[in-house]
Amino acid sequence: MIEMEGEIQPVGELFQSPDVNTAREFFRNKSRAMTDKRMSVPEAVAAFIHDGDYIATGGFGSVRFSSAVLHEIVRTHKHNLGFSGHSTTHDFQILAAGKVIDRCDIAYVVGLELRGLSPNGRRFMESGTVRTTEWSNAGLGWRYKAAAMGVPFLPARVMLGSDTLRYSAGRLITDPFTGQKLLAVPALYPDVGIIHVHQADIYGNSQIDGISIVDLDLAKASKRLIVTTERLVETDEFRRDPRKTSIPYWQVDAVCHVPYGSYPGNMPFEYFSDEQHLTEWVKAEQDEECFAGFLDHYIYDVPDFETYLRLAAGEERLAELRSLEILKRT
Amino acid sequence: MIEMEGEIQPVGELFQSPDVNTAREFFRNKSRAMTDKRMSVPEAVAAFIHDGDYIATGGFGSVRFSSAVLHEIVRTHKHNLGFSGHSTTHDFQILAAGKVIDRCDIAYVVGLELRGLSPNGRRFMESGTVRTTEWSNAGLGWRYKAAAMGVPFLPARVMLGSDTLRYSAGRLITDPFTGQKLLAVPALYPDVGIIHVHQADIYGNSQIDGISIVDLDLAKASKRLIVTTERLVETDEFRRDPRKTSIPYWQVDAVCHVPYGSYPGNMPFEYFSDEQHLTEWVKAEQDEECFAGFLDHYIYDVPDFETYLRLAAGEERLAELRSLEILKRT
Amino acid sequence: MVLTNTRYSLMELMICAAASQLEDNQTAVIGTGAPLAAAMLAQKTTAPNLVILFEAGAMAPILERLPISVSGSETQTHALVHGSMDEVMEACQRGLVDYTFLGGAQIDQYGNLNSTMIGSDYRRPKVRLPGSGGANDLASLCWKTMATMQHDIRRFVPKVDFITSPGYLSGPGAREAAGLPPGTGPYKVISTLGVMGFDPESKRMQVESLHPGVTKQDIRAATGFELLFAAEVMVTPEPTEQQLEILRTQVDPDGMILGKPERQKRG
Amino acid sequence: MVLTNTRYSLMELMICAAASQLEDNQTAVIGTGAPLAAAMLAQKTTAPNLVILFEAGAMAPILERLPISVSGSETQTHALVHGSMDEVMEACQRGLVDYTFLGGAQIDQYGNLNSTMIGSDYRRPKVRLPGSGGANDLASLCWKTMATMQHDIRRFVPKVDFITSPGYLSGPGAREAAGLPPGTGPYKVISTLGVMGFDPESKRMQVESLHPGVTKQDIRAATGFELLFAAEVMVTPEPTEQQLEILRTQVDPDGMILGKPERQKRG
Repeated sequence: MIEMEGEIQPVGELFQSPDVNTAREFFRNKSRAMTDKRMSVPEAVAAFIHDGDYIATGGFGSVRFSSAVLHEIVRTHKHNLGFSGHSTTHDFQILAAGKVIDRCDIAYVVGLELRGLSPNGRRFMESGTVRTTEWSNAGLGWRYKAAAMGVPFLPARVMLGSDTLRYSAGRLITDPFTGQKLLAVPALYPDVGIIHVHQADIYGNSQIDGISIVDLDLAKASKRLIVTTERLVETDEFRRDPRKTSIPYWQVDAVCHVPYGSYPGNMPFEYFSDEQHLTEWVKAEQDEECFAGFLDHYIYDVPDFETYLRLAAGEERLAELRSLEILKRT
Repeated sequence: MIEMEGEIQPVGELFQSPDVNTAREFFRNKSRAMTDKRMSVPEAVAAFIHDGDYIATGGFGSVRFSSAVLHEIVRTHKHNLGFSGHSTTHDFQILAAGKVIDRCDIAYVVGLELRGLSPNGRRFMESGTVRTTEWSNAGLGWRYKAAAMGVPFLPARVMLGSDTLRYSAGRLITDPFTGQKLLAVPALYPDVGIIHVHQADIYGNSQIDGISIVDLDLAKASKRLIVTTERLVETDEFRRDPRKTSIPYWQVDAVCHVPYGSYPGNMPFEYFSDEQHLTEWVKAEQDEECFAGFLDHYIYDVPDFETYLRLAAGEERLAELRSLEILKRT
Repeated sequence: MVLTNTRYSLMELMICAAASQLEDNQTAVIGTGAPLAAAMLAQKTTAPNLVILFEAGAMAPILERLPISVSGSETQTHALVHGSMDEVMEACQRGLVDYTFLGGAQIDQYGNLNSTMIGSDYRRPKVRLPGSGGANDLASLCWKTMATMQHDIRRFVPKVDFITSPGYLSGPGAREAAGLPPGTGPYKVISTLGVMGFDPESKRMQVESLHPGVTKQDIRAATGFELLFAAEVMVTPEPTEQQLEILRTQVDPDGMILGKPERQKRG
Repeated sequence: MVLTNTRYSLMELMICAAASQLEDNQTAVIGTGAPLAAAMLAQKTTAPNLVILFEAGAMAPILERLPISVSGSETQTHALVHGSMDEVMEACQRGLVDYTFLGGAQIDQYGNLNSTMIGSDYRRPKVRLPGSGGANDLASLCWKTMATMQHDIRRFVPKVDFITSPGYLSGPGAREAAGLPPGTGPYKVISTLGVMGFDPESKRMQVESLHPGVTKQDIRAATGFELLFAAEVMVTPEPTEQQLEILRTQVDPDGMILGKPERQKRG
């Protein structure tokens, strides 16, 4: 479409192709077989996340995010990953700590909501080593939705007139019915989606309790999907009450059983965030040397996420975090 | 957008404006107050459905549809209504019987799925008194979704190349990212949406069990929304388990308590369809005179839906229909 | 045409022929009637893990009773997802759905289907039919489209009065030119006379098998356009006793489908 | 500037000023921090039926604890809807949301907000900030946008380094020309020095009230652009004892917000 005089010309880089026909071919060949997809986090990361892949995390920064998978990505020194920075906070902190990404769609990174800014995240993003493109939360979320719907773009009324638009990879279009000026956001098909859930069966049917943020669209948009779950349950639980099926098995490639998989984040209905540990992170980030030691201690020198849990929290603290959780099941 | 050589030029009429700014002004002024919205079906129809309005029904023809409201529309001789014929069957039969509509967006009308065709529905649609525009189920459903999302259109890959497109009011557009040819379906904001649900509170918070078809988008797209419900429940039921909130109260204008409100249709988890009575309808439709008497007997000469229920079914038959229902609550 | 056996009805033969087209571990959006009976039969025999989807929103149910409506309670028993129509249609648009089964009042050599109106003027239809429903969507978006049809000269026509659902439109390349997803289109037509596929080059309808007792002359005479014939035209396999048993006792004990007119053709 | 009283902190004054802007029976998407404290205070005083929405998906909760994150458990207590971000953003786009509350590192006379980067070159930021998050969406789609800001010369600037979230852009008519929904835009700015609105004609920031002890000179000196002043500039109402009581004992007993630096300014 031709842009009008004086309109903003977005200059941002498009990191993933929005081509729907290529995506259709991929999904055509994705197995619909109901097979046992259980594996360990290291197995899942080795099998489905490759250097150069474009990844996306579910949840919302420090809430219902897949901590275990992100630690494993850093521990195994993945590199040149693309990342969808959709309302990320501690998840971005972990990836920035490992310097595993070299390009990033940004809606929200570096920030930690009420907890301030991530010093190391800032250093990393100010170093010039990461190519970035700007979006808004809704704009980036609707990119997942476009992919989930199988269309190359969705029209939206956000980002218009702003520098967020200027440094995005969106396009200005005109509504064919009313002439209304609109933003077109391109479909985003991540190579790998990473989502932490409350319950899942061995095939990948997954239940998310509470708000779903953008995870239902992300699960559909992702070419490969790694699910980590607090609990494993029988498939019959979903067939008895399909309202529990947030993600059907045919979208899922790996099911990893990881209790406390969102630690130190908040897992609604399960446990609250470990604010002390999150504060410890930010403190450690202030000095690069000190932070290197912090990372060795908690990630590089530990064999797995379970060990990190013991080191950072321990059973007593984890029990305390359960008692601090405010949402109770009825 | 300019159409290419040899492309189909849709000639269908657009019955409702897809203008998002006008719709925004309407929704800006729609009350968000949590007030008691209970009223009788006659009160709701009198208050919210006016001659000339464009209406849309939820459910799927003979499944979870708001029979009581449709009978009232016919009984009160509403006229010149516009109608969204989205996968309609018995609901369309009732409106066609009353000859209350003069324009219709058609995805599926006249047909009764496995039950064949409606003779009276055919006569009515072949009479030339109804202006029609063609769509597909997905195309028309996405028109609700566009309105629900607050955008004037959504891109889609259906209807392309067909006469369904030719007689639609869609527009052909080009994806600004990949050049892919697409169909743009215009937002559809019905003046009145009519939806039957399982449970609702007095404010309009509503619960739909089982599949939702297109009702969640329809509820958002409708300027005014009439909800009929099998049961009235406390608001606390929704606050205790928000998964039950299919429709939040601020979208609802009227709450009518109508047990068996989907009769003679099927209400999943409650009662099965009355196939005998539905067959009676089709039989009666075969002869116009006979059908006139049938309508007097069941609609025009009865004061309300409750009387129709007694005449057409009666307590014993209603109990039988409950026993015939296959979905049980767990 | 006449079937000379008394063991099974024509409808039963068609349902079994349709069932044999459905592979295990594939996804299929199915409408009510014979196609659904075929899908249920396939699930109970050759394709136990066939994932059945209904356009109204039910996904991966375990069917207990043959549904009257694609949205009814029977479509939702033990389903993994009680979803919405947009969810199912978007899964089709995303490329996740392998098969769909349609019907229609008319079909042409390119598999274009008409279920909208009979007549020459859209504004003045001789016969008003339901319209697309989900048919156009499924024929546009699913990878392989199949149709079951009564086979006669009024239904197999040179040109359909109205293209409700796209087949190969005007021929090779036409779907892609129209913007439809590449690699999709008509796959099989299971009629009352035989099973047709489509020639990979010309995209024209081609007879692959004739039902027992049906001759090329029979099917030519019942078709309003020039039919192609596969190098080797087979005889449609007859239903096995096991298939008939399951069909009659488990799939459609009430004869909702099997009890329809075609069954009278028996003997 | 200095507040001469010891009864309340500047933060408490700002929160009460913000709360007084929220009408009953209206909808508002609120972020964490002072705005949320204001919304909770309003709900417990003047606007019991204020419908609070969170961009991450919680709708109409009854808040028990001041949330740390807009997506956390605290945002979901007794909610009517445990929805999704797209649902909330689409409600905003549809025109259902009356208010939103934002913040930023920089603001200009037209209410344009910067929360993306400080510096002259986007590719080489002096300071990389979080980016839009939901701020651009809410500033684009909600009817009335409010902001709370630390008021100093580095934050109230002639030109923001980066327009993350649109105010009135370059002035009257610019939002509509850009395609943003008509009738939307900046409504109030509640800073550490006063409460600003926007002149209906020029769309420029205009002082409506100054906090107790603050002079026009103070606020001019702390602002990098020419401020307009309302015909009658009021003094920002001081918090009532009841407001302070509720704020300190019910809204933020742990001092998550009230305990932040501003509180030290007391006395």
